[in-house]
Amino acid sequence: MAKGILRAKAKAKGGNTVVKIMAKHAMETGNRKDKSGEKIPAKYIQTLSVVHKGKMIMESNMGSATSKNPYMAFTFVGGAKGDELQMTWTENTGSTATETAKIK
Amino acid sequence: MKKTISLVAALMMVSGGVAAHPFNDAFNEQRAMYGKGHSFTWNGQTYLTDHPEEVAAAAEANATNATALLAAAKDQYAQVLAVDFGWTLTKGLLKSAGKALEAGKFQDSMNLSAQAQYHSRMGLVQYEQSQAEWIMAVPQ
Amino acid sequence: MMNRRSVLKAVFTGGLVTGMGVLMPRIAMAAWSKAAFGAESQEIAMGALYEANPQASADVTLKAPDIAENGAVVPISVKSSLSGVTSIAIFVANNPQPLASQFTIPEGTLANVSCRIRMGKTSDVTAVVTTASGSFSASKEVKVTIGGCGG
Amino acid sequence: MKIIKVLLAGVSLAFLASTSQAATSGKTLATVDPEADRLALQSHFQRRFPQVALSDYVNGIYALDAPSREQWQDIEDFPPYEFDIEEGEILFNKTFANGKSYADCFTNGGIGVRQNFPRWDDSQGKIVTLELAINQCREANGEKALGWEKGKIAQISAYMAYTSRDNVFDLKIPNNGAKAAYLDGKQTFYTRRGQLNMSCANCHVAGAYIKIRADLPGPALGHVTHFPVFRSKWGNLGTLQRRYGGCQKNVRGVPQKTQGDKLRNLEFFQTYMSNGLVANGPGARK
Repeated sequence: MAKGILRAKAKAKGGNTVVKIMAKHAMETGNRKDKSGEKIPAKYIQTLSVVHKGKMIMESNMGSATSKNPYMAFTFVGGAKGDELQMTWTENTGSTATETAKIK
Repeated sequence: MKKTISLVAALMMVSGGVAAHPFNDAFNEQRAMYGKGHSFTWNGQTYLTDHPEEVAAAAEANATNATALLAAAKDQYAQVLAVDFGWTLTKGLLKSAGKALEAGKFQDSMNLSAQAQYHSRMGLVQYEQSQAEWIMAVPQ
Repeated sequence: MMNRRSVLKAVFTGGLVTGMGVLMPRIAMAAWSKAAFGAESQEIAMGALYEANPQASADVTLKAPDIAENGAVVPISVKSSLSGVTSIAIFVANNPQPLASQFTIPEGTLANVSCRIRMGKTSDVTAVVTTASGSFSASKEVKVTIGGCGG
Repeated sequence: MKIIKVLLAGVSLAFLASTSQAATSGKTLATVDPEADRLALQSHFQRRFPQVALSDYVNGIYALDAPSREQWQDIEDFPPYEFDIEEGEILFNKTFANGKSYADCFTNGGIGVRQNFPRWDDSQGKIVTLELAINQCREANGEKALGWEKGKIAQISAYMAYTSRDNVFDLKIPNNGAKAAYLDGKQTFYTRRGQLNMSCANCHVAGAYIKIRADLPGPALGHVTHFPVFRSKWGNLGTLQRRYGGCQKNVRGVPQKTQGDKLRNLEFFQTYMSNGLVANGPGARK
């Protein structure tokens, strides 16, 4: 179940929409070692994209310097209360997850 | 030259604190400046900056002494844990002391036991002292 | 403290949408570049993304703390008054892999993004804004300290 | 020459009370006055930081330090604990095998009750923290107790705290049993521990907003209102008692038992000190 892995707050104001998104993800860089000294394999979100009414409004590529539970905020022109945003992440492992949120 | 050894287990913990004990101040100052094994004069007498555990660890390094010292240190640690005032590094010191003893490194083991015992004794002093003094830190 | 209950409730009324990959328009997307994100120096990472070294510009504003509270989560904001911004990237020079994030800014999205980055130690943080006429940057040193209260 | 080896113990502990302002009464059950203690602590901080509003102390160090506050606000703008609140709500509403749920164990169905904890329980003759109440509820309904420090218990506690935001702490000391617990907690708070020989008060009363290496300790006033917290350092959510253990290890002391008498009493004392302030947990911390 994808629920609870991507969380968004989007608010329409003055013709623009402010979008804030957080993904629940450990973002293992591959640089860390576990207690036995073995490297923990890299597992992180590479790309997080946001689509509004079929149009890509933001795409973020992330590297190892992105914090755990990656967060981003941006503003796009347009968007109205009730509109749906579709957010999709893709991991370096190839797995993806999608979640939607409504603009308030 | 004969040395007179006078063991004074002076746990000076009268409320009013260390400030009331000029000898303790002098001892601490000398210990801090010169470490152990240093002699200094106070009120006309000559003293050493050693802790009792360090004197014990200066005994002949052999299995018997090292075993006894480790047992004493463990006992002291149990006492300080009983009043909930243990220090974090003590357990590791005891473990290392045990390993050194097994490896036949008696002097190392004795030094580590001495350090562990010192920690536990200080924890107990801290406990005793706190009973009287904690209230002094409360803002009025 | 603001009350977020109502927000929480409202946000997740939508369910799982499948087959998004098919629906997504593949336009103006900068593919995740291994050469850039895997680079172990900022120079190499920038070299993989930009034709020329970005020029420092007063039209790029980077907001970052002087001293990070915790290097694991450092809030960063970048905005620019330049027109026609197509991407914004953030670099942490002293990180093992300096490129932290790269945002593609399609038309209609403002050149104003915030994110949280991870910093291993004190470092210059550089924001690079790309437009049709080149790449422009702003830098700031962010100090990362090792705390006394590890807890 | 005659050398006398005097072996001296108990001398290395420095004595640093600020004698001019220190209390001398309030040490026994007969003289302890919790309300006077609370007001004294408030006035201590208000003298030191006259520009800071009393109600702002619920924000901890961020009430005092503007640069950290700015970063914290950026984080609180979309705090990492939101996933935990959501998870906590699901856990809270899940029924036990016997058909009952947490709501059956608490007044008002467990909603908006954070500010009443920890509380003196007469029948048990001890202080009950919110986490203890959660586990007692589980055990009373035939469920296994949860671990005390993180994970599910912290999430449930976070959800319950979240439903109690802006409710004012008003802990009661109804009898001598509660008073004794308060006094015990007070003693723990002001007692030096560990190899570094520091008390809670060293860092969080006298040492609040004073750099300890690279850290700025938060003030004791309002110290506990925002728990449980998501600490960036931990990378997850943890309870107050988890933090206590961390603090005690920081001063190189063997930590006291999680949810044991000592630490529950300490929590009671500390929360009592924050009476009059609002519950604002869960919180995000560095």
